[in-house]
Amino acid sequence: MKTPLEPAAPPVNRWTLLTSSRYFIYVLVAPLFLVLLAYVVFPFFQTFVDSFRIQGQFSMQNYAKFFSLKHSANLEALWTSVYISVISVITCAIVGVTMAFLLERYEFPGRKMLTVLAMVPMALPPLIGVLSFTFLYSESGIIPRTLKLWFDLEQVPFSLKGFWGVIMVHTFTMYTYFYMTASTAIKGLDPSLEEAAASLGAGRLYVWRRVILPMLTPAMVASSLLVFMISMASYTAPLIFGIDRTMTMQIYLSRTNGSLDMAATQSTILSIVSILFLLLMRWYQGLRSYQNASKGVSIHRTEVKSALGKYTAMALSTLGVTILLLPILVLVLISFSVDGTWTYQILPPEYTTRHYVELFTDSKTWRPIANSFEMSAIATLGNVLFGVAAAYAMVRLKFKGKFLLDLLIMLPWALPGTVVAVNLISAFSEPSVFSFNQVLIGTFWILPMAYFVRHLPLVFRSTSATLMQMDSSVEEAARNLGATWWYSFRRVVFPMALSGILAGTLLAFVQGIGEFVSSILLFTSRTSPISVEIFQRMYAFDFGTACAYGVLQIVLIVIVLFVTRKMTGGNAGTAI
Amino acid sequence: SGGGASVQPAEKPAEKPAEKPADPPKPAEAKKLVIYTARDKTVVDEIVPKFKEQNPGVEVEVLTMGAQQVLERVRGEKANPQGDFWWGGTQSMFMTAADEDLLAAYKPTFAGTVPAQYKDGKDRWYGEMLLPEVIMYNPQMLKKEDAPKDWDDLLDPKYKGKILIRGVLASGTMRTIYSAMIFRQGAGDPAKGYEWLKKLDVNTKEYTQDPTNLYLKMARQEGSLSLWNLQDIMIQKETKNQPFDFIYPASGAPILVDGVGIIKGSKNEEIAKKFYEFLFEPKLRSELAEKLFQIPTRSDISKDTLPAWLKGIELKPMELDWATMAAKEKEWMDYWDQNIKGKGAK
Amino acid sequence: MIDVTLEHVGKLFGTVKGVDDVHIQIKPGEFFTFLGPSGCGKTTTLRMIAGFYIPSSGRILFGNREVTGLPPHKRNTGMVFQNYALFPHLTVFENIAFGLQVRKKSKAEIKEKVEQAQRLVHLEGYGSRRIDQLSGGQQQRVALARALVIEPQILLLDEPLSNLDAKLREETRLEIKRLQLELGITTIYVTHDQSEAMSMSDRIMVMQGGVVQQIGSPQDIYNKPVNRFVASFIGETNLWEGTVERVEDGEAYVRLTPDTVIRGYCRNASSGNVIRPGSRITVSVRPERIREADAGSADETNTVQGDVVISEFTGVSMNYITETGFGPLKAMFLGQGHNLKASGDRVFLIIPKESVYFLNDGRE
Amino acid sequence: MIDVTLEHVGKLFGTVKGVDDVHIQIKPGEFFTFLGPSGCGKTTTLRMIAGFYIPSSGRILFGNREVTGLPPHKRNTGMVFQNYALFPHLTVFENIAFGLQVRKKSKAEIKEKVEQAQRLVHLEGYGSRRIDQLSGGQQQRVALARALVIEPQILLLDEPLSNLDAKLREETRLEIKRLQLELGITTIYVTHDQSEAMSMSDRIMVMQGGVVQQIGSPQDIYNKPVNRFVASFIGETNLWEGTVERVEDGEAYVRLTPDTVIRGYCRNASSGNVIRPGSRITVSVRPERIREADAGSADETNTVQGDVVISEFTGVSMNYITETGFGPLKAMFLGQGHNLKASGDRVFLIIPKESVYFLNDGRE
Ligand SMILES: Nc1ncnc2c1ncn2[C@@H]1O[C@H](COP(=O)(O)OP(=O)(O)OP(=O)(O)O)[C@@H](O)[C@H]1O
Ligand SMILES: Nc1ncnc2c1ncn2[C@@H]1O[C@H](COP(=O)(O)OP(=O)(O)OP(=O)(O)O)[C@@H](O)[C@H]1O
Ligand SMILES: [Mg+2]
Ligand SMILES: [Mg+2]
Repeated sequence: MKTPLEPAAPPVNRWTLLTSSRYFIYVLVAPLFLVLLAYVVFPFFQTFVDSFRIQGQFSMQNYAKFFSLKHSANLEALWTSVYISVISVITCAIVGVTMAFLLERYEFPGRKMLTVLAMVPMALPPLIGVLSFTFLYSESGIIPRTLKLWFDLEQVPFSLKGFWGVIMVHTFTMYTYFYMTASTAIKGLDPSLEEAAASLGAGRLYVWRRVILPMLTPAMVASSLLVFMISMASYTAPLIFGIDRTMTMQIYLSRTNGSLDMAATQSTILSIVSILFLLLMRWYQGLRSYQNASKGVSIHRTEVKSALGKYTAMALSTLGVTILLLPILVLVLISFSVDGTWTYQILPPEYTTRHYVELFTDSKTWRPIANSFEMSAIATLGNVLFGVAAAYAMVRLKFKGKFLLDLLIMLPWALPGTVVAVNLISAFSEPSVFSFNQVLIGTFWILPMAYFVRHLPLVFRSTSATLMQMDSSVEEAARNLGATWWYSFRRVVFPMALSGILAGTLLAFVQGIGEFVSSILLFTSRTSPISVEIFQRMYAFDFGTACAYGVLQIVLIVIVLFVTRKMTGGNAGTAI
Repeated sequence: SGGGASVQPAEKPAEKPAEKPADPPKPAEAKKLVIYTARDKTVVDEIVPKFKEQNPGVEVEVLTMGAQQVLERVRGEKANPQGDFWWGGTQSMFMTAADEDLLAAYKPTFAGTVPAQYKDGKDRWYGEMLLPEVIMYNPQMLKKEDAPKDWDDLLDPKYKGKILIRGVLASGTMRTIYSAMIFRQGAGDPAKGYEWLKKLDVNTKEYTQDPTNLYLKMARQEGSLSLWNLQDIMIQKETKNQPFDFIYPASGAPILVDGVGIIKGSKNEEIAKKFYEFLFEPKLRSELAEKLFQIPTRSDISKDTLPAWLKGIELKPMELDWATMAAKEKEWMDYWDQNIKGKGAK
Repeated sequence: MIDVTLEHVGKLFGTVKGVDDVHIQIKPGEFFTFLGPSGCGKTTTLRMIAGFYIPSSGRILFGNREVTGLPPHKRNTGMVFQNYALFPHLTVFENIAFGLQVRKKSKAEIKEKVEQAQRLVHLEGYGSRRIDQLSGGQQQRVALARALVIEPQILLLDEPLSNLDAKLREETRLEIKRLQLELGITTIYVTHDQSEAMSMSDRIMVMQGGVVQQIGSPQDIYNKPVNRFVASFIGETNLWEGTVERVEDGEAYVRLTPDTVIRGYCRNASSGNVIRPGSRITVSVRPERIREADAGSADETNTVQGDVVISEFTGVSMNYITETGFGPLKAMFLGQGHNLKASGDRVFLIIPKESVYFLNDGRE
Repeated sequence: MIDVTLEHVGKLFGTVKGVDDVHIQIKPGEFFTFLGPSGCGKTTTLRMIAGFYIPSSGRILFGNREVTGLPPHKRNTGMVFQNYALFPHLTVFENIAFGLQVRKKSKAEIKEKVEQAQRLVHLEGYGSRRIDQLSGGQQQRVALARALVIEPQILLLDEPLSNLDAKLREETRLEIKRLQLELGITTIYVTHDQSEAMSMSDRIMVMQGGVVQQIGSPQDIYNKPVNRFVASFIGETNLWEGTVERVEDGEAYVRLTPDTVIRGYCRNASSGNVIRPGSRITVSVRPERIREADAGSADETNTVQGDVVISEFTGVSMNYITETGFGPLKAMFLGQGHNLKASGDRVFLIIPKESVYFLNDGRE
């Protein structure tokens, strides 16, 4: 007994010395920074350098030009982008949190089904998805035309355009960020807090305003960041509705004109604005603590609420989900209509299954689908590994450089997809240490990598929001019982944060399947993803087939969502 | 153009890999061709199989994307090009790319048959086909006689709220048309041109995001008139069952060039050259003219082999000075964007 | 001042019985305590009164008003939760102020009241602390202050002092009692500390396994428990079984073993318990009633001899467990003037006649 | 069997001092208790021993091995958290089994041990319950079982019984004690229940405001407190200030008021306390030492008279607070043979000479 112990003692001590060092934590987070260095800093550094360089000289001229009042286009674009983004955050929050509330707080028949359907709009394929809004709400859209018919009007009563069109599209496609994180947070909320508030005399609204919403702060901050940044980088929606003075448009124009330095400047400013927003949100979130502090595990409320509330919730959530699903239904409609026949009519006059027949008889249909699923799965796996690790480090560990970590993770999300892709192309078209001395461009790996870099924030954000809610002493208990960090992570932290991780994972996976903007710049003929395939059909104006393809994509994603739900029992994390 | 500035920083890293990949690449099979194209599926499916037939054993990889994305991609991959042949893009894009040193010079055998205004002076790109920009209308809404006959007719108040325009700034084609409209009113002083465009803006109902949207909205009767290129109108009309038709403006149309080029640093340059030659073969050109409404740049194709639809049209070009227009385009478009666009409609 | 009535209230969790048929009437301004072993349904009953559970059966009334289905926030009760349920996103001050803000009090009034409440629980100067920066006991005090500050009609306290030290507990206890008397708040108190229950309560309800065992004043419950469970649960007691040998002059002679007979008054018996010769009976004697016999008087009535097995010093008193011929016997002496016995010592102990209490046998 | 040494250990939270310069050596297999008012730093010290806080200063050793920075899972300590820290996603069985699974025990062994632990805390049959389906006390018992089942070298118990009823608490207490003795586990115990601390501990450390006040055996601490704080914190005591008038035959005469002189033995004084005529001094007398004087013997030594202000019945005893000429006086009598006094009654009380203890004045 004694002999084997003694020689073992010194190494233990040295290890102890290392692990107890104040700097040990940096050894732990170093891999995270390394990954970010390789796949974020390294590719993106050039952009920032370019923004300060004209003819090889350091110069602030581009910035001067950007902010000059003489040519206000840039400033105008900046303002429009920020304005749109802020409003988008607000409307997405309203829709997402309301849906989460209706679906998480009331038990009624069909609820489980609706919780999944409410996630489906995130599966809307980016290109044709936006189009379906035109089919619905534009001047020639189904709804305005129907109203015109019903009320026998001269003109359509309304049509979606301009600013509100953009907001509408943003809301309908991005509310899922709020929905997913908020439902996770509502599930994880300590029910005794509401009880405490109620026993102090607070009515339901007051409880929402003063307890529930503030306690959802980490979730709201997470999704606000996601929505704000993606709105800043949004391109298609503003364009479709004729708001073309936006930052992304300016970047696009600069690149078309060949003013790459100006494009770099605009990209930099775009990311700086997003970073400022990140700072603001971090500051706000840091003001308070959101960690469950109750002693023991609170009793979950099993009480049935008033029947009225139950049926109202049922009606409202069904209505809500239906409205949110309308764009998808329209896609289905188009996919069944004969190309070119649907002109002045409210609904397509002629139907056909030809598009599907074409799709299913084409041997090349499934390859891109397999590609997309495979690449997105790989990227998502990476996202889960690094996103969860980073979130854990962020919430649980104390080290300097947290903000930097946060910033680096969020950066690729804050930039337009084109910029991200172009950066990756230039970084990985030559062998480098970060790509294990391989040329990644033109290989299979570049797309998963792009998805990984771009969607890391989704897992990271939603996981950290959940972790922030979780009582850390539970983890301490596990450690105390002898569990190594990894064991306690696996057995305690992971299952408890599962619903948050899952939300992020689903978001990342679905986004990966639909990703277009950077895919189109990075794909090869062997790795062509669904989105590119749809684009090519649209490009050839095989509109019906494109929609059929989109519908196929949605159906597959819905299956994934349902299977996930079944597998996790739908109550992952409810025990927090 | 402004693109030149950014060339320098990217150039340095280009030197290293020039040698490196040279050593390890797979044995020079060179049986592969990577095409970046902005041609749509129909065109590709028409041509590529034929090429393969002629060159058995060559693996052709075609990546379809927007012309802009081809440019972005070629630019990004400059240090280690992955593509070989750039098939399809506007003249201005090719000029930008040439400026940024992204294209290899190659003088094809048919060089002499392409008129000078349709090719690069240094042989870095050649126009493949001509795209006359014409007036497009929806015959379900507008009878041919009621449609405008010339550019100036578009300004007629009776067309107010009927015109849809594909987003101008983002489209090389539209920029050229608009610049041409200014040029037409006198290049020396754009004020008159601006005035003209202002009136057009008054009549314009909406600027659409992309061609797809333009087609959709035209078909769905949100507007009845547009400015668009002849080829696409014909394709939509004939193959996609769309209710479109065109009017060739009496005073002549700006004729754009859609070009091709070999990407500099291409790893399969020989095959790319083969494809280059193949693409311009007179037989193929006639076929394409027939099936896909492409108007060849080659001037040596006998009129008899051209399809019927082309015979009826006299391709009267608008008198334009491309160099001036290229130089002024950015300034004019910026002005239009900031001072004219959307200002008249209200 | 409001009375609280529970009419045959029961609560099922699925198939698990939380509480069964609780039927009590709590008087206006009364200090009423729920006492019982862990898991007996105290919290469940309290939560039904607060409105967090809807009873599976029965009705709850505040005064004459039925509140069975009334939502919690309309009941004007103040509750200290067993798990505190503090708002982690609010500071100590904001936590305490919450109920006042709901009631739309003026800023100045809130400030004054909260500070007073903070003083009450000795948390002056902690106002701007976050909840996760407090110790366990400090958190409990915030929970208490938060409930007290709103001066509700009905105060529901679920083990509000369990994590406080004796000193503070006593102080706070007095303070709660004072508030209750001053404002006439009807107070329902859950505690596991019997002396607390004894000293504060007007009445006590003893529960076990969701079923009410006895309701009565502290003295009643202590001195006249209705069954073995109550007798042994409230305070320590010695329980021996025996047979009534004879009854003489209102005194019963109970034979525990062939060697031992215990005498006690027949009137000291749980209600419904008829003492007849020959009947099996349980004898209950509180340890603190037992006296040490002088070595000489070994043959006084009810003198027994035993061997010390465990001796325990608790500060105030010495506790012994001795082994006698009729089973273990616990005895308790105040420290004063008592010379410590050690394990193995033989002692002679007197069980005073008037301290013998008879319980029905077998009733548990 | 391992000893735990804290060498001048301190912990700062930002600028808030949690614990200051704790210097103790806990012997192998010792049952050591931290006692002190809420917020005095007990949990903080415990958490440093468990490895959740790294001390701001000082070192911690287990045996000879320094563990100051060792991660918690390598310390082989079992801890009951003040807030339980149960795994909400696991059942009762899985919670208890967690530590055993970490130690890679066989399935059969785990099952056996967990069931045994469940029996120990009276949770048989609750194995498959989810944690949120348990009452507060049941949750606490799961936390306790979880820590005990791994039979750690060092057991850290942070108020492990606070939510249990007296009966169960006593049982569990004995069980913990038994385990500790049987397995020789070094046990560090935090409790707010003094009698618990007194009866279980080998030694007690009294803290206040993060500073250690006294370390000693329960008897020491109770009978020989080093200062006013300890005297009044541990058990009830009467404290009166006075001036030493004269010292005679090892007895000091302390004048409290012009009318009252209290006599006591000089040797009954806190260490370092020199009793000289003229020095200001604090007199400490435990309430339970005070006896009632027979009406006749009103002039025995240290007999004082007082008027009952509050009388309190706690079951075991009667507590009185009386007002005397020299301040309030608390007295405590076992219920036995004592006839209850009511508020306003006049009583004569004797303060036995040997029960008088002298503390330095002014030291708090
Ligand atoms: N994270 C923190 N930040 C600031 N102060 C803290 C923090 N944690 C604890 N404290 C303070 O340190 C002091 C000691 O806390 P500790 O939890 O050790 O008390 P305790 O003795 O266990 O009290 P209790 O009996 O109430 O549980 C308290 O005054 C507490 O307010
Ligand atoms: N949600 C639930 N589902 C099933 N059983 C429950 C649930 N909540 C409580 N119980 C059970 O109901 C019984 C009563 O619980 P309650 O919380 O009222 O006990 P308590 O008297 O407050 O106990 P303690 O003193 O331990 O807090 C317990 O046995 C508990 O296990
Ligand atoms: Mg309870
Ligand atoms: Mg504590």
